[in-house]
Amino acid sequence: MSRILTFSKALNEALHQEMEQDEKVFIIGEDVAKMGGDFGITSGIWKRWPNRAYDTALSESAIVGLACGAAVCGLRPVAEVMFADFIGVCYDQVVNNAAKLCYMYNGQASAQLVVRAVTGGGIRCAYQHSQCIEPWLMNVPGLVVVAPATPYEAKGLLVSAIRSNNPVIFLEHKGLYNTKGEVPEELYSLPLYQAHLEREGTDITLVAGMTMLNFAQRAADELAKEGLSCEIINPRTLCPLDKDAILNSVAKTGRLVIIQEGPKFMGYGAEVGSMVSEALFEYLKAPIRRVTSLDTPVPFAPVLEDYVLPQYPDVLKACREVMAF
Amino acid sequence: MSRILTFSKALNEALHQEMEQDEKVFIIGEDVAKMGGDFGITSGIWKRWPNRAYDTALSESAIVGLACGAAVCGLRPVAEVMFADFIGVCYDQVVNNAAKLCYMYNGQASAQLVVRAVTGGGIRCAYQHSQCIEPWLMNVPGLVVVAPATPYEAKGLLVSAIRSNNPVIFLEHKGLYNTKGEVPEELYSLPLYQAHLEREGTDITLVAGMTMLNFAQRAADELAKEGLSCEIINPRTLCPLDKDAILNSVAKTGRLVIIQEGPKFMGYGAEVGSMVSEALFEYLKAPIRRVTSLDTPVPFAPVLEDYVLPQYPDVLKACREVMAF
Amino acid sequence: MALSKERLVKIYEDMVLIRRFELEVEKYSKNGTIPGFIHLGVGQEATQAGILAVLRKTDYKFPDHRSHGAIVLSSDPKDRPRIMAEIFAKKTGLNGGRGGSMHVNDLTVRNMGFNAIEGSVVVTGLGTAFASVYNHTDDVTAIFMGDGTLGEGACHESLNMAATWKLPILYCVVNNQYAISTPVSESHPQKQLATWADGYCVPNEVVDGNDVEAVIPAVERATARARAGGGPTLLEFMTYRWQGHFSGDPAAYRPAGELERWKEKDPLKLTERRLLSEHGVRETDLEQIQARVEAEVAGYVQFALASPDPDPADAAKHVYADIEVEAR
Amino acid sequence: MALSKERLVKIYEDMVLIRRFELEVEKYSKNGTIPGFIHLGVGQEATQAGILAVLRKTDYKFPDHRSHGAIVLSSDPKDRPRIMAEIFAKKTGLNGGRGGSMHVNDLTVRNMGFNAIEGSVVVTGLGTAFASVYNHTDDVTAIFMGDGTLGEGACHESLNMAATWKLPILYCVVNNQYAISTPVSESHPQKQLATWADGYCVPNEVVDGNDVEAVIPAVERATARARAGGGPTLLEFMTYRWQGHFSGDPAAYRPAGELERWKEKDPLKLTERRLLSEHGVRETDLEQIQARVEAEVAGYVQFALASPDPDPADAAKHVYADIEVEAR
Ligand SMILES: Cc1ncc(C[n+]2csc(CCOP(=O)(O)OP(=O)(O)O)c2C)c(N)n1
Ligand SMILES: Cc1ncc(C[n+]2csc(CCOP(=O)(O)OP(=O)(O)O)c2C)c(N)n1
Ligand SMILES: [Mg+2]
Ligand SMILES: [Mg+2]
Repeated sequence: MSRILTFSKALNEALHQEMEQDEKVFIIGEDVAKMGGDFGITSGIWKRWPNRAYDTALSESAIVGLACGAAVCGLRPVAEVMFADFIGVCYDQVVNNAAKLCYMYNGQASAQLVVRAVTGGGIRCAYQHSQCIEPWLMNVPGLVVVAPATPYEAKGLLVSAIRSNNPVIFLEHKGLYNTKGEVPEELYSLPLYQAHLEREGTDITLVAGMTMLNFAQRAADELAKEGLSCEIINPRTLCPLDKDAILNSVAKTGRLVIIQEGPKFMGYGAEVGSMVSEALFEYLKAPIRRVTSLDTPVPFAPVLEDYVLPQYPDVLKACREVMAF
Repeated sequence: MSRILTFSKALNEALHQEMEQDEKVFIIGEDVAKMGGDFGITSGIWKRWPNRAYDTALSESAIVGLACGAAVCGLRPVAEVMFADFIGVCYDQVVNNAAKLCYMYNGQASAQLVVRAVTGGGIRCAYQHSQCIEPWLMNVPGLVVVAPATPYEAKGLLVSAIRSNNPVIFLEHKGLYNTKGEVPEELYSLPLYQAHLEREGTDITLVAGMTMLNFAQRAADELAKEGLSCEIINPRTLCPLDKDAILNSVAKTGRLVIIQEGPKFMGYGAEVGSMVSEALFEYLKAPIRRVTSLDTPVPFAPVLEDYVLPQYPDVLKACREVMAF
Repeated sequence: MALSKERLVKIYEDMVLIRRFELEVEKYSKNGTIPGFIHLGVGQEATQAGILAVLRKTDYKFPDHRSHGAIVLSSDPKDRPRIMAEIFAKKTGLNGGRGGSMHVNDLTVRNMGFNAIEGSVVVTGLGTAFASVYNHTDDVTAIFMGDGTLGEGACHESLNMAATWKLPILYCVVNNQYAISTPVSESHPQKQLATWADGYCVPNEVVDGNDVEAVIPAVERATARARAGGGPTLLEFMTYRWQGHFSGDPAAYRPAGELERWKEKDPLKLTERRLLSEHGVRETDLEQIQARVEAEVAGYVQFALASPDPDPADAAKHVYADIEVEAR
Repeated sequence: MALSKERLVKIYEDMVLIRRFELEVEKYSKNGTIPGFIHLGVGQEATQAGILAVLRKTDYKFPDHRSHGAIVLSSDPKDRPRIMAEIFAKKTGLNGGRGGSMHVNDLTVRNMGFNAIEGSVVVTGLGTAFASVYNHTDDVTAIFMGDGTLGEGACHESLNMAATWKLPILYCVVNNQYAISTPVSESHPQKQLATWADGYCVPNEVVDGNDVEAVIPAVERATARARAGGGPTLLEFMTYRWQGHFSGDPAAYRPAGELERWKEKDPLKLTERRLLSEHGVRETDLEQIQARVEAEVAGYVQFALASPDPDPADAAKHVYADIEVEAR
């Protein structure tokens, strides 16, 4: 039976249901236990499992380090570092420890943990609370970076992240927490490393995840009125990326527009674009386009932040240009 | 008057000459003063300027944080973090502080500092002493990432890095320290943000920096025997990247092979490839090729590390494939 | 030694200014005029005003996320409306509206601004203190940091280096009992956080953060030591934030009665009582001060409300010191 | 209380094994057979052997970069040749040659291995200790860390959390006087590093790291406290490394005579004297032990030399627990 839930509630439900069925799962982070998390994602867990929910000091390296050690002992830590920008202070634990433990242990053990973090801009929190930090983590073999776009994905992918034997950085876009969607009551999981074909189309492939998926869907609707057929691919897992899903789509449409929040230069769209242009050189009917943020920090004032972030009209413009080429 | 110097000595000379002409310059880091640095790059400085050379505890966040604060006060810190992999422990200071200070201060002040770090593989030091960490830093607006390939560049670019009012991450590839080349005795600087056209050619553009430049040159010589003319672009500054230099070259040759150490996925070659394929869609005669490391950590055993790192024959193969397309 | 009447009156006015400023900010944050998150310092006025009363204009000041008061007091009065404008995200803001509540900096008075990563300025402050020594000046560096922030590894690297090199730093640990919802006792092992500095042989004091007459002498001792080359001092100011962590936080994690008990220790009331009983100040004098400050802050708000939004294209400025990035 | 003759003889043999092992490693590193960097523990045998003599197989052990000895002693004798083979970068190495000197791990005896980022395992160790508590076992976590490593912020986050939660951790601070070229006094403010733990209300001791009869009781006290739920202990072992930081480092930074003074405190000689004078052991007994160990280690080297290189393609294995990455 499925009902309409918010993205936040879907995440919360995933945590409750996984805590229920695997006692090796525990949560740890700042204010995640008694208060239920800064954004309420872990609410109710401490009440039900007081010995499996831990509030910590402001010590992100300790949080992730502890999670690594506990994971190697067979536990399944779900750590929260609040804003993803804070991964900066525990970056070493993520890229030099968690990411490499499976390799260092020859597969005998691995950092089977989840680090939940709130990514992205839009709520006027400026420089160090608004970044899309995905690219910080995508050139690091051993890491898995997951980025759900809907409540349904939020629950199903978080469940898979918790069950995964790899270190998963689970990115929750703050702009999605209050979005609503159908979510099955029962426990289910969605596969990692698989993109989702959101919509079939024949003229342009739009690659877009998290909040950008909404831009893609709006654009597809609007362009449909102009007789243009967009196919939409939502990566779901940013790294390792489901290359085939993207390649199969572009092989069909011959056109690609990547919609990505965060600075353009070295954003994940760069890899998508290179990968596609290398593999589908003869299939491409037009240059690939990337719709992204400007290459600047994220400022506070709404008019400034909006100027920096990708805007919906940019998507339409890019699609029309690609078609007009 | 110029003589043959090693890459290491060229760096050391740049530091001495800049220390001489600007008393606001000081060096700080682990073992950089009395011992002259783990790799000897700062040798002799503490003897001449005991009050401008500081050995620190193992505290990379404090080293970079101190450099940020001192820089904002008008000093010009040259910090060393030894192996670039260690940037993990001070990553926050680099990406959330140094990179953003100019923006946060509305240009009134900035983190006019240099962070020197030893990057790359090849000396059998395994997982956390062998990484090419450039991509960790290239999606961070405000940062400058410089990567010299020759002794001449090492001196001229380090001088510019020290004089720059931006935070410069200065990457020294451990495989280059003992390489020799012509270096003018007098103080000179080479421009930041400008790639260098190493060799003119008409058939293929090779983009390669640091140790990979040598691969490119060897390949160009060898392919010349087959009547193939390679143009070689050495980026020198990886970020902000000299896009025009690369675009002008590929517009001419129509073919691009990027040679980059470090994992392929989300390596800097991804941005170069996307940027070129977007801008030069109609000029490209063949798919772009990236010669890179495998998407794995860097292991210890020579046979394993060599398997992971890009190999010279890979370059020839890529070039021939691009031509044969 | 007690403060002179003049000084105490002045500082009372400073505290009233902070209280007033915060309540106005709260009002316009609650009604949606001010974007983003807001952290209020109501209840902590004595700590902020006391510290700023001792610091010089040339001392380096690192506020934290709950330091509107310290920021206002550090700036030249003529610039204070621009602080409100910054919080209101306006073009006339001290930073052109690009920073907002957590990021107001003013280099003209060496308010170095806050980097919203807790613990970050604690190491950045090493650099300003280092510069004072390097340049042979006696300017000190004062770093505001909460009790929770003490959990960050950066704090250790900073205290360790400052102690080893005897850098002129004041670690102003504002212990308001909580880090968001987490009480100090659940994140730190010490009875008093100040004793943490014992592990680094750094002089430290526990100070009643609600009593300016306790705050000021402690800060004077610490600054004197620092200026004389005696190195860093860690001061733990015991105080309490009346509102939740951010404006809007119901603070359900607080035990019943706790807030009320602390309100009895209201730093403003405490000083008022002293002024009335010990310094022969009259109720009407206090009312005049309050009225003057109220008008003053109302002026800030008017200025902020009347100010234009920033020019969007300014968002692309100052990414680098020397080169422009692509704008729209 | 002094150790029994049997126990002291056994530990003497352990120390001889470490010394022998290190000298062989040095030889094959110097002649280029062993690739990469090597950090030797000659001079620190009593600290390593003493700690390992107390720890159980089920205790979690985090060696550091100078811990060949602890690694060898923690492993089952039958696996010890494979440790040498790992250092020699061979397929038969405990980790298939992918890790080498700094990264030997052996999960069968809970040697969790070292992550070459100083300070990293100090927080990873929180997790193994946490798991012991979570699973209601009394296994302790022992973390080797040098004096220099104490500068890392991670150490603060670890000690703070371990102290607050009373986690069963032994912080084994091996104070060998230097971090590469930098003497302790230039990077830390304390006279004794152990007192750093006072700032966290964590019990701590300064121990003669060259005397197993001082090391063992101290470690026994600390492990007993940890197993009983008494929380962490920090032990500072005073010792000295005879060679440079890495094999090849001339260690020019050492004042003349320092090494010689420490050699007089040679942990092996100290124990030999005790065995001869207090336990009636004969010179010939000691020579037998030395000969036996020499043959033993020679066997490790033979095994390593005779072993094949890894299969190159193995380099692409185990990047992820469940999926393969592209190989050549
Ligand atoms: C590195 C980092 N971790 C977490 C946060 C989120 N955060 C902001 S304020 C805060 C609580 C700080 O508590 P404290 O230091 O006591 O200051 P207070 O809010 O009580 O004034 C937290 C956890 C952050 N900004 N930076
Ligand atoms: C984060 C980090 N910084 C620096 C280094 C480089 N490094 C390796 S060992 C070492 C010195 C460590 O000294 P100490 O902790 O006293 O151990 P010792 O070598 O004396 O046994 C340094 C600086 C590192 N590996 N990791
Ligand atoms: Mg607090
Ligand atoms: Mg040492």
